[in-house]
Amino acid sequence: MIIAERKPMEEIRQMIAPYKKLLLAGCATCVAVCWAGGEKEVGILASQLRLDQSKGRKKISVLEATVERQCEKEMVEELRDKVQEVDAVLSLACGSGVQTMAEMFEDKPVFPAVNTTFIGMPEREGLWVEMCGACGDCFLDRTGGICPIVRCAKGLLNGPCGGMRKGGKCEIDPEKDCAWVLIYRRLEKQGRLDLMREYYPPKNYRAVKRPGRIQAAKA
Amino acid sequence: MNSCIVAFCCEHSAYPAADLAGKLKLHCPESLRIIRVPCAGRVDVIHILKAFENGAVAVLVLGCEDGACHHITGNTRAKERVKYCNMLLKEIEADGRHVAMFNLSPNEPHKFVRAVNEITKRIKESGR
Amino acid sequence: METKIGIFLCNCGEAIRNIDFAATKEEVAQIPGVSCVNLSSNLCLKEGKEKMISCIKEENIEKVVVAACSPEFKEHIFRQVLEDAGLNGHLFSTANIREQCSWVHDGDVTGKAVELIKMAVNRARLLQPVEKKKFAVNREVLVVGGGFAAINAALQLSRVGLRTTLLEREAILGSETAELGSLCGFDISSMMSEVEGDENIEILTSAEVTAAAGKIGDFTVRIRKGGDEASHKYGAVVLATGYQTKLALESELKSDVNIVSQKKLCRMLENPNLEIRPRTIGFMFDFSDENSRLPTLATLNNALAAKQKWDSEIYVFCKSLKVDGPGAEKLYREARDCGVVFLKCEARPRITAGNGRVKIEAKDVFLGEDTILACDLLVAEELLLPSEGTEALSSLLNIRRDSRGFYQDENVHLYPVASEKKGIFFVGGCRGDLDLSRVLTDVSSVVVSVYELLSSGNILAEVERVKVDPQKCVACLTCIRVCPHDAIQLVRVDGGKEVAEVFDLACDACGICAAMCPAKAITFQGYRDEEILAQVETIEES
Amino acid sequence: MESKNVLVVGSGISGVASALELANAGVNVYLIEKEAVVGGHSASFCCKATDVCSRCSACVVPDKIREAVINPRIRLLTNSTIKKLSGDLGNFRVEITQQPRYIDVEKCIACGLCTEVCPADPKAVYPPTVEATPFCYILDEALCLRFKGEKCDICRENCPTRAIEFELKPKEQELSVGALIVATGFDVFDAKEKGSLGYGRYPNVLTGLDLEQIFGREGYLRLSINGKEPRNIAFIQCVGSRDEDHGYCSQVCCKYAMKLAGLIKYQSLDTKVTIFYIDLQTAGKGFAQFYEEYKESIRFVRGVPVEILQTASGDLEVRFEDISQGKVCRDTFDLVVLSVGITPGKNSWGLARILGINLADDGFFDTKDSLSSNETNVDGIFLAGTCQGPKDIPDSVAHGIAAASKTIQALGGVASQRRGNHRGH
Repeated sequence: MIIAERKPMEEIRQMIAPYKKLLLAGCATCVAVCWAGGEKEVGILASQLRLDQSKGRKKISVLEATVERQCEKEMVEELRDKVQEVDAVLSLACGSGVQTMAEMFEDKPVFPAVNTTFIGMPEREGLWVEMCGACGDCFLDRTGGICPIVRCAKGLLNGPCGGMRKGGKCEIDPEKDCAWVLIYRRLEKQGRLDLMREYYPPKNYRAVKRPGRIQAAKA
Repeated sequence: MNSCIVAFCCEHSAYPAADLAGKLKLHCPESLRIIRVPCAGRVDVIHILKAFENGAVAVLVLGCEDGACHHITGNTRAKERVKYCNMLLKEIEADGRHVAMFNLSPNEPHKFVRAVNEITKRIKESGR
Repeated sequence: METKIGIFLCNCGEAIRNIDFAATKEEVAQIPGVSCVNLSSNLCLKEGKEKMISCIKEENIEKVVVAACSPEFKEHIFRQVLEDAGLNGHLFSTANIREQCSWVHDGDVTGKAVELIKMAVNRARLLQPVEKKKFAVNREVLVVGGGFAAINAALQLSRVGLRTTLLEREAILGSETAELGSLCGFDISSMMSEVEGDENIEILTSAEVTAAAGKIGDFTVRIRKGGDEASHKYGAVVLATGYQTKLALESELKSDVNIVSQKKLCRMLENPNLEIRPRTIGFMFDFSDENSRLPTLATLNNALAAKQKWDSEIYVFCKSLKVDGPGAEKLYREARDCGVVFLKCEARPRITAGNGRVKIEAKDVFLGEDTILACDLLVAEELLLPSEGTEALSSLLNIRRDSRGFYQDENVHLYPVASEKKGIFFVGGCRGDLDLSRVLTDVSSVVVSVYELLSSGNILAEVERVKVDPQKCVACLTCIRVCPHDAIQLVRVDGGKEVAEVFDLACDACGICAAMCPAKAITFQGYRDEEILAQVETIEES
Repeated sequence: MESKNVLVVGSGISGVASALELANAGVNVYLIEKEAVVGGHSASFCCKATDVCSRCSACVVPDKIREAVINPRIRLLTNSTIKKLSGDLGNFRVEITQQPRYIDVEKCIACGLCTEVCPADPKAVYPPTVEATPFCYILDEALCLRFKGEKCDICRENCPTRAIEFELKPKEQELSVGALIVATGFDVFDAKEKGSLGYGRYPNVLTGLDLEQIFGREGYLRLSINGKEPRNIAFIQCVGSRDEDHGYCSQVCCKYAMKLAGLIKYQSLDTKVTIFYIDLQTAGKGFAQFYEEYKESIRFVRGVPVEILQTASGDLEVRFEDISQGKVCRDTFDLVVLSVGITPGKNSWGLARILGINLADDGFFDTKDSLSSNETNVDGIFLAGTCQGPKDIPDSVAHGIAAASKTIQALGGVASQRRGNHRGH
């Protein structure tokens, strides 16, 4: 799922400085599951903004709303009347949610309150780890299900690099396991070590058109 | 009269300790408001922030001793949330030390009074 | 239409004098939703309660607020009063105006009393009823283990009428209890025949648990026995897997024939046609593991037996004798009287073995200089460890272990035999080093605990006190991971998506899941966010 | 069916634990207690937590007492003792005498008016200790003017709930029960018997029990003579255990001494603590971590001192044999704590005669055979807690629960014999 992290208060404060009435819009799926922008976090941020006593802060009024998914036009539509009442919108959804909101309500400024970081999974409750870099050309089949682009610090396709530390740790970060050692061990377990001998040409990132568009064949 | 202190008291340890302090006639500030919760782990960050929004000067979360929680991890959860609240308050330049978690057991009324005196001392120091 | 709330004040026999009850009554009557305010001097006694019941019925009050002393000793009385008056016991909120108001402040505290009552009324307004229901439970018990504790537990459970399955990893039952039997002087053959003959006990040997799921009253355990796996249903699980010992010796000494473990010495003592008779025997314990009392008991029993059988010279090297068990001091004195020499040393003695003798160098505290003893046989120090499979089974059952790896978290509220997950119990050596009498006490404790739970075939519990709203739940598994009692599981809702569901019997109503749920999908009756925030908001009005 | 009632004698932690298990299993319980309050010794023990719980189980006691007091199946009779017993397993008849309790437990609401108005000096009616349950005021015959012949009636008039009654005679009543559980507990060893240690003569020589109650009531330790914090404390182990006339280890003294020492070190790190011991009993669940943590910061000296003398300045000079140098030497401390052990209750001999159960050679009640620690030589009478031998709180609770279990099995057995099939279905 998409993992996000709330922006530091200093940044948020600069964004909303000129505005008196705000709407805090949460999203109840991905960012809620990673404790960044769900209904609960909207309540906490709203409460913080109301309590803000830093120098020169005038009293602001904050509305709170959370929709099921902010990346769906129909769901964002439900907030239309609330958006009319306020001067600006602070969205706690991931990047696509903020942009859907900005597109639907062009007359009002929409600000992001969280940084959308990566696609990942919880290692344990409260700790999320990046797993996929969304490079558009998945080749996990050849690395035993471990993505070196994300989990190798240098993103090598034909690793491991020469600098690997003792115990299979990464040259750059001693705590981190070297991705290619993990790949080697797993392929060894599956008896597919011959994949390590194959050479993979460098990826052509220019070929990937940004922004990506996928047209479903059946629609 | 807005120097009010809200104390979330766990019904296994802090609430009976407060009652014992009552039986011993140990005085505590009149602005103390005790809210009974089944476990310190039930108190959420939003409850603490809403208490401040409603005019509380300080918030106390009182749970069982570390390792003696009836629900095993309740007091540890509460401790983590209070630390998160300290950080949230520091972010908005409010005094982070106005939220505190103390551990006590049901037969220790003096620890309850000491916790309340400690938070009152912190309020006086920060001049509110 | 506003719910009708009845307030019952109690001035504790006119003893609470620093609250002006008349003024309080007047001010509290204006709170929206309050339909009647009564003042009584002894609400918790008989006539106070009768007046309360009649008032609730006449004014047909829906929610009750009692402003009196601490709910700690009186809450159950007033809940009973509500039930007698035909109201659900949960529609009840208290304001503690005695111990936490009148007794702890000087001067007039009417203001604070009124505010405490307002807080209680704000909470009462939102309270919702919670029904109780009898949940049917499976009356079968699974006892894991085959040692002394497991067999005794199974026997006593069947005696109180509960069908038991005894699951043993080894091929035969009670393998190491044989030594224990001779060590503590009772014959286990009668016990073994009784357990085999009991048609209430099903014995599965060389079997092990491969998967476990479910909650109290409805555990599903997959058991592999000889190739095929089958899953069985149980109401409770009792773990009695005992402990294992490992010689605390440098590896090269382990192979020496003159260095034995306590068990091996036991077997040597029993075997009638033993040819060698050790002249001097050395015992050693309490150096690398200072928290176990079993090495001391084993040493004292074996030393006495060896003295009696072979009349050999016996030297015991230890740091502190652990005699905090019943009868241990008596054994220690008996051993001293018949000539066993006890040497107390601060540091661990150095051991060298060669040509059929074992040399022990140690500095005895009282003698003050190094003593070197060459003995025929050395009973080396043993470390007490949890039996194999403890780690695996505890992760299968998702239960916690203590700091030394034994079962049962070191939380004092779980003693003697409970786990933090209702329906799972621990007996005997598997939860720490217990001598024989404590094992037998554990067995009786677990029998009555299981009897209470399962004997009637159903358990009365509150229905949906903590409930997950399937619409709001996004199955993020946070609640399942944080629940200390493992009472929540993923469930498929009428064929559709999977959501979390709280198992009412296993839930201990602590509210940790309600606080952690990122989607605010868990309601905890009596302490919902709205009910707590309602009490917080009363501060603003003051 | 009368065999569904059980009498529990003594309401210490093991009696309360037995009563609770019996009540939860559907048995009606009479819980009789000779004192005016429930809880026995363990109710007055303090919590010895540093920043982590030290697993002493003292906080389990108030929880269990509260559960027992509010349990509908448990009938509590305070100030009561057994006079006579007859019958056998399944139908015992027990005569109970209840000493008059001039203040009715049901009616008293602990308002404190009676103490205010009482003319006697010192006050003849006073509140019980703080942790007491039931929290009912106590009228002391010895101090009350009315029992000295004066016509004083002030407290009865002022009592708002008419709870005070003077003309009360000891009440006799007969209970018919199916089984008995004896949980009469222990007596703390009277440290005055070891005269050379100066307990009772020197104010700064305390016992373990005194320290528990000081920490329980005030929460911190002050020297009684000058109110200052003690800087140098000694614990002396095995006072009244493992000696000539107490041939057993009381099991609890090493544990409570080390945990109190841990609490003292936690409250003020620079206080020096020394523990004089014979064999350090550090076994038991939850003790490993604690011992590791305090092994270095506490000074352990092997060998128990024999004499304590108070110097002019009020310090205490302890004479002991320093084994490392092999000669007698003196060390001065400003506070010495005698870790007193567990001794059999004084009136266990009387109760044993009434019930017909045997006493073991060390003075505790004897058990039927070495393997069973609950059954006595009389069928239907079971033992729970320290009246059968020294135990700490977790073991006493476990022993109480085990006694309840054996009682239910015995009663179950009786019920089935009546129904004619030998298996207890």
